[in-house]
Amino acid sequence: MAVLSEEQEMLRDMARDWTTNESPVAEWRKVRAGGEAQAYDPAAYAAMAEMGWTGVVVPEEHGGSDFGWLSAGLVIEELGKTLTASPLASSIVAASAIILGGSEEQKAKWLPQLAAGEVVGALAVDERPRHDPAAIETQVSGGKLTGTKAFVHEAHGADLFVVVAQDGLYLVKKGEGVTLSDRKLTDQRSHAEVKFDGAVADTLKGGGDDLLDQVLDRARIVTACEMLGMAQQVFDTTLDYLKQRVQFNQVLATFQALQHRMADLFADLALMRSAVEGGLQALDSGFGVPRAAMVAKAEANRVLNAMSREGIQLHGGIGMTDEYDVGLYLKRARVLEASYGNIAFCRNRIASLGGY
Amino acid sequence: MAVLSEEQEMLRDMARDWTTNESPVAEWRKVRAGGEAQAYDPAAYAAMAEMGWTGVVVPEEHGGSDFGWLSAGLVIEELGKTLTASPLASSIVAASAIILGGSEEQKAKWLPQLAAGEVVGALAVDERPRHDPAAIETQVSGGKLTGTKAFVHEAHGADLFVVVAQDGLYLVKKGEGVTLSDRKLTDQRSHAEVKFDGAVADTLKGGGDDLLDQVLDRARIVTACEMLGMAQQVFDTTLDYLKQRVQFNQVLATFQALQHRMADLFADLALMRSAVEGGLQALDSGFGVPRAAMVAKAEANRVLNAMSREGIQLHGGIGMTDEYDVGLYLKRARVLEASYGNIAFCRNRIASLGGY
Amino acid sequence: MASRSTIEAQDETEAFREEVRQFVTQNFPDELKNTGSAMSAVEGPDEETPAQQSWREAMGERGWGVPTWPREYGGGGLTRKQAAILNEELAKAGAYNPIGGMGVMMFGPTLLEYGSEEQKKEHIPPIARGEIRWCQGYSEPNAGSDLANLQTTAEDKGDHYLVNGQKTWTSGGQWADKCFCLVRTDRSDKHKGISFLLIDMDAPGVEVRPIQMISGMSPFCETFFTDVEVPKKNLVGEEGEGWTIGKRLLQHERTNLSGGGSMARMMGASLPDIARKYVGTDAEGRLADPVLRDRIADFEIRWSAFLLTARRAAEESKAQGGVAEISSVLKKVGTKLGQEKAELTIEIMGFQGLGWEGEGFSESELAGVRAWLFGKATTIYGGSTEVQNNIIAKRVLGMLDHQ
Amino acid sequence: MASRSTIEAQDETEAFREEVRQFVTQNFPDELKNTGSAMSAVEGPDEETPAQQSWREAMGERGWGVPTWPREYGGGGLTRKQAAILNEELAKAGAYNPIGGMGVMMFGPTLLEYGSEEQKKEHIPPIARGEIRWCQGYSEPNAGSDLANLQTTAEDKGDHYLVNGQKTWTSGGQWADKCFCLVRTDRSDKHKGISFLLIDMDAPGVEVRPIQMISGMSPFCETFFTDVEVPKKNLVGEEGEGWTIGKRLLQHERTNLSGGGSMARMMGASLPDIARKYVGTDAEGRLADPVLRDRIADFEIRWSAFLLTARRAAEESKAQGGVAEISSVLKKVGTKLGQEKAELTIEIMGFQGLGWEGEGFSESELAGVRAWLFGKATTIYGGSTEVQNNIIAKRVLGMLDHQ
Repeated sequence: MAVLSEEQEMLRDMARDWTTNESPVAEWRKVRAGGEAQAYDPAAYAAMAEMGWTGVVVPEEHGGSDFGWLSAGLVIEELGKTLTASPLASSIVAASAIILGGSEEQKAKWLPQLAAGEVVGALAVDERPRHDPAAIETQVSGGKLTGTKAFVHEAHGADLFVVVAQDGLYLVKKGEGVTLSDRKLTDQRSHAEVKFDGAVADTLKGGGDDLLDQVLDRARIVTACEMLGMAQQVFDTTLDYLKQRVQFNQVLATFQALQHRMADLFADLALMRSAVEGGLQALDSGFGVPRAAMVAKAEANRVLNAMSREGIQLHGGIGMTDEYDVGLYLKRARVLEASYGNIAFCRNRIASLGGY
Repeated sequence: MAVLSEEQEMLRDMARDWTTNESPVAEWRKVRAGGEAQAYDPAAYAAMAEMGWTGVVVPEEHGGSDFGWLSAGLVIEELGKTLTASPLASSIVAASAIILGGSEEQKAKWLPQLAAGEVVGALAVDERPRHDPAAIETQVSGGKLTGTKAFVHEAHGADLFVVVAQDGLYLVKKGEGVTLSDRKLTDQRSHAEVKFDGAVADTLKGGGDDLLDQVLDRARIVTACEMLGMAQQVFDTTLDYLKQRVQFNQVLATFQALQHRMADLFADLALMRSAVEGGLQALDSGFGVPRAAMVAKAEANRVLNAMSREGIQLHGGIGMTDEYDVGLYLKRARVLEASYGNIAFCRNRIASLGGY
Repeated sequence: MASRSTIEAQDETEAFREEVRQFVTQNFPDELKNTGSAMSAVEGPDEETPAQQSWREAMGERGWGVPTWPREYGGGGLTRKQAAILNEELAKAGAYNPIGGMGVMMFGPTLLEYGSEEQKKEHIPPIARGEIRWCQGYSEPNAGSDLANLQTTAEDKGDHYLVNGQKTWTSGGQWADKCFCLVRTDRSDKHKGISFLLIDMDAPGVEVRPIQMISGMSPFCETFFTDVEVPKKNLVGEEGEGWTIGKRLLQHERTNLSGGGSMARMMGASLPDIARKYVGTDAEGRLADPVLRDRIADFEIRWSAFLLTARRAAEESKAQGGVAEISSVLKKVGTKLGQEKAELTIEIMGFQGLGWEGEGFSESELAGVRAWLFGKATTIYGGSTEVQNNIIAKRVLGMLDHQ
Repeated sequence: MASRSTIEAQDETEAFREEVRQFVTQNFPDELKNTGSAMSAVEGPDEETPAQQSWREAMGERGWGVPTWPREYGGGGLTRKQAAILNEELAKAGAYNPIGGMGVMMFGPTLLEYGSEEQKKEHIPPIARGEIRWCQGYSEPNAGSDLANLQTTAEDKGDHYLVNGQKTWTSGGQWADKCFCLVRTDRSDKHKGISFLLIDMDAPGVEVRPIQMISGMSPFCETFFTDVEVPKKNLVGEEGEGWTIGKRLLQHERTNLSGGGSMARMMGASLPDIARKYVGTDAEGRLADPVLRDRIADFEIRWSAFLLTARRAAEESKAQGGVAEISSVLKKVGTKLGQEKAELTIEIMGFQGLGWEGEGFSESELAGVRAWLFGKATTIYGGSTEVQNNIIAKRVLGMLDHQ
């Protein structure tokens, strides 16, 4: 764990208390059973807004707390631990796009609403099943945006889309010219194909040529934070299980072969945590973000993949049942691994950034 | 172990008896201490010839036994187990080039001598430090061959080179226009840069357009056989060591973490054996050789690499000393892994053969 | 020159091949052509169409669903060679063997070995005709990998046993007619207190509750026995012999779970094909992503080595008589590779390979996802990978436990 | 606005930086510029040139070879911040710290903690000046990872101990002046029977025999003690306290073996640079082999995560006071990655990366091969990876042994 300020420790403890008491995995099961395409509890999101989480990276002048990315990451990690469904991460990234690239007018219009949780933002990037920000066909002409985004996370709950077009990023309100088709993935959360057909679009002019990269790097790091929470939880749950379950008259935790596998996972988890926190710290310092984002997402992908596989295997048959939580993490894990860059994407970009 | 004929079982037992009694690892240590560039004991090679091993794939009409490749593989595997140094594998492959591509005259001239062990053959292919049969600059003009081969195995003991030139394969006798420079590798066996400067060359016209591939596939499979013997020996030695060594008042073999690692290695070894024997059987049947050769060499590379690393680690500090044998296998392993295609080469070729 | 007996053998072979062809032509309904095998990893509800029923009955009549089982119990009585010809001809015609399941794969072979004459006469023919579905009553909630720790009791009540307890992971328990069960007849000895009992699933006191899996399917049940009366004639072997019989049955299971053939059938589309479709190719026909190409080649090499190992194991055991050691290697490696392939498949397909249900996904994409999730069970059931590692280390390599 | 005390602190910092610069200008011989660090993984014979000697003496005089050690024992007495500035300025000038070895890395810090005033006065200053070389007498032939099983005895003879036994893996034993040794003073208790003793390597009865390693080097020795008389003043701590002191020293060793900084120094040329040289690049400057490029990126990502972990561990332990748990992770992961890099390096270079000696290979190629082979020891010594796994599982994760 990174060394935290007192403020950050309070925030983390608050988030942990809330998820433990108000939003354990059972809450997600309820939402899932409800079967709404939006796939989260609006009351829970309102509670998050009330606790200030929706405005954590928004400047104070626009109604946020400006606590920074490490703070945002602490909260999202805790939400990941209990699989709390919400568009928080998605909306924070959308807000950051406006912070980075918006005009004063755009900021004044949207940031207070995003910070207050009254408006939910979402990022609409990819047009293919694999993350590929170089393959964008969406175009804007005369202020009208047209194109189809293949898998937009949290699209159902979103009011405002940050849409990637060939010539830059645009804000598009949900409404006329915007059509959603459900894309139910294994995590059973909100994903949709979003069709923009001449929808009114407001360009984000600021932020420089690499605005898209900057926004995507934030999405990657924030996604990695949720994955970190999930990996930590799978590890902790599995360790507990091994300490309780008896086989061949022995507690499983006493089998050396399992001990060494847990030691490997513990080491991997330590590396994942360092990589993810390194990404957050890079965002807060503004230094070395592109590389740090790739290291964070790549390690998150690698370790959560291994952790979710080993978590199931070490639980044995019981881990295969829907009744146990560990399988839910597996089904969310692969979705997040594929989001904003799988491991092959990350390696390719790390090499390009390294000039080789 | 493949199901053997009675003849093959006798051959295997003979080879095993001979290596165990006449050519244990201590013999290789003696050769190494001698420091000759040729790096093998001519008397040992004479003994192999006497037992008929040099002629094992040579047709009877040319003085061989024509026992076939599975038989050749059995012998080479046994030699691999005790790190017996000799140009047997190299010479068998050279003979096979003549069998596949030689004229009746060439066969009549060379095969009886190769089969009798009076002439030693070697293959001169690569001109770069990595195996790349597509990158050949050696040329022949007016029957004179000119080019430089970077790392020719068993060059010092060889009398006859099978040389790859741009337009095919050639036989070149050691002598005028042929210059060797030592290239001492970690295995301390015979390797040399061989410079051909207008050396008299005799073309191998037969065998079709893919003669080079056919010969290289034989080299790959035969190399994999030696590697199989080495991997088997490292495994057996390590298992013995674990059963004897006591730490923390427990025999190492009783530690479950080590048991499971040995189970993994045992499974890997089973796959390697199947792949290598599959290569030999493909050669004997003439069916599916290119793919079988790649599977054999790729699995040999993968498993021997892991086995040599784990062998050292499981031996602990003692495995790092020159006095113990296990390190000698590591130092030979990497040389053979790089020979005629490392794992990346094999994967690339498997994909090409599979049309993807 | 071929000898006279060789020629005769060849004639007989060809005659048999012709017999199969005629049978298929006459009996195999066209509409079933290339609809695949009825054997699946785990049995489903499987409601038969009339065509399927007619094909099953035709095959069952001949005993060709279990071609090498003895004719006297309804099997085909064929030699291995004839059975191979039967398979070849079925495949050529786009037909399949409609008779499978646990009765065929596990229970039948075990009963043929250990059952009494009466038991064989009673139970084997319906299996051979595909009329009766069996399920397995082995695992219990507190006896996962430690199977012998089972607690379900069978109390001797003179003419019957009174069975009480709970089983879990009963494959297809909700659809099965009968259950072969390990029960405890003696508490004083862990292994020798176990007996092998056959229980009717519709007997009073038997209840099943399907278990929902992460794949969304419920192919397994919890099975509860409350004062179930089981006639004594349903005891296989002697009392206390259950562990021996049960282990033998597990060998049949392991062979089926790992055998190259059935694994290969379960593997679905080839990775190069999937990658061609989802990632595309370059001008020379190579996969557009060279790194993915390398990983697929890596998989294919190891998969080839695995298939060669399965073949070698079969040849060796034929030549040397039952080398069971390698079955643990096959189980461990085959299931691992199957999982690897599934993970690679969904990775190649991106989000398109992670569909759960609803619009936007093809049937084969959705089936792939369920198979990926369900496949996580393969390294757990039938003796987990950890148990196979213990078997290899201790029984094969002689690495004993600390005394 | 900066406060007054901040400004003062900045002034002092700049003044110190200036002091270092002047010192380096005046004392660092030009011919040594960029010749690298004298600290190597394992000490060699190291015959000094006059320039090296003069630089060592200048640094030793100031105590800057051990910058944070107390001035009263010949250390630099610097703050951590000043020490960092010293390192920065040395690096800028192409200079290096010429004083290292086991005395600095392991024995010195331990003696400063556990030694008597006399012992510190006697032993620390020569270490600080780089005059005395220490070696480690821990391992024994029958006590590998089970270090506490050691058998070398020290018998109390009134004014001295009589030492008999055999040590192995004595790093640089053939070049060392003194040895810090774990010896058995009591047979009745495995751990509490161990004491920490300092032995002169030129005392009568001490013999060393270099061990030839697979890398061809002989950096370790077997050390034989036959009736060696060791004065009682050379006992560190109390009799029976050796295990506690010895473990503390191992923590220093582990930190040094795994710490991001020193590992990074050992890593040599970067993989992309090596690959550019041996494999080449395409028109866009990418490595010509895309699969290799992917593998190098994979390594670099994990290496970055490791370095971030080392940094995080340092920050955490500073903030929370000594979190030693993570040191096992660093040791285990750092050494594994180092080996991976070495294997990848020789693979990239092909046969050119497998040279043993003689013509055809550059010096750096040959050094790379030796480093690859020697590096196999890093996962064995200083507590093997298996021992680190046990520590993590038992002490950190609370997975206890079967009782």
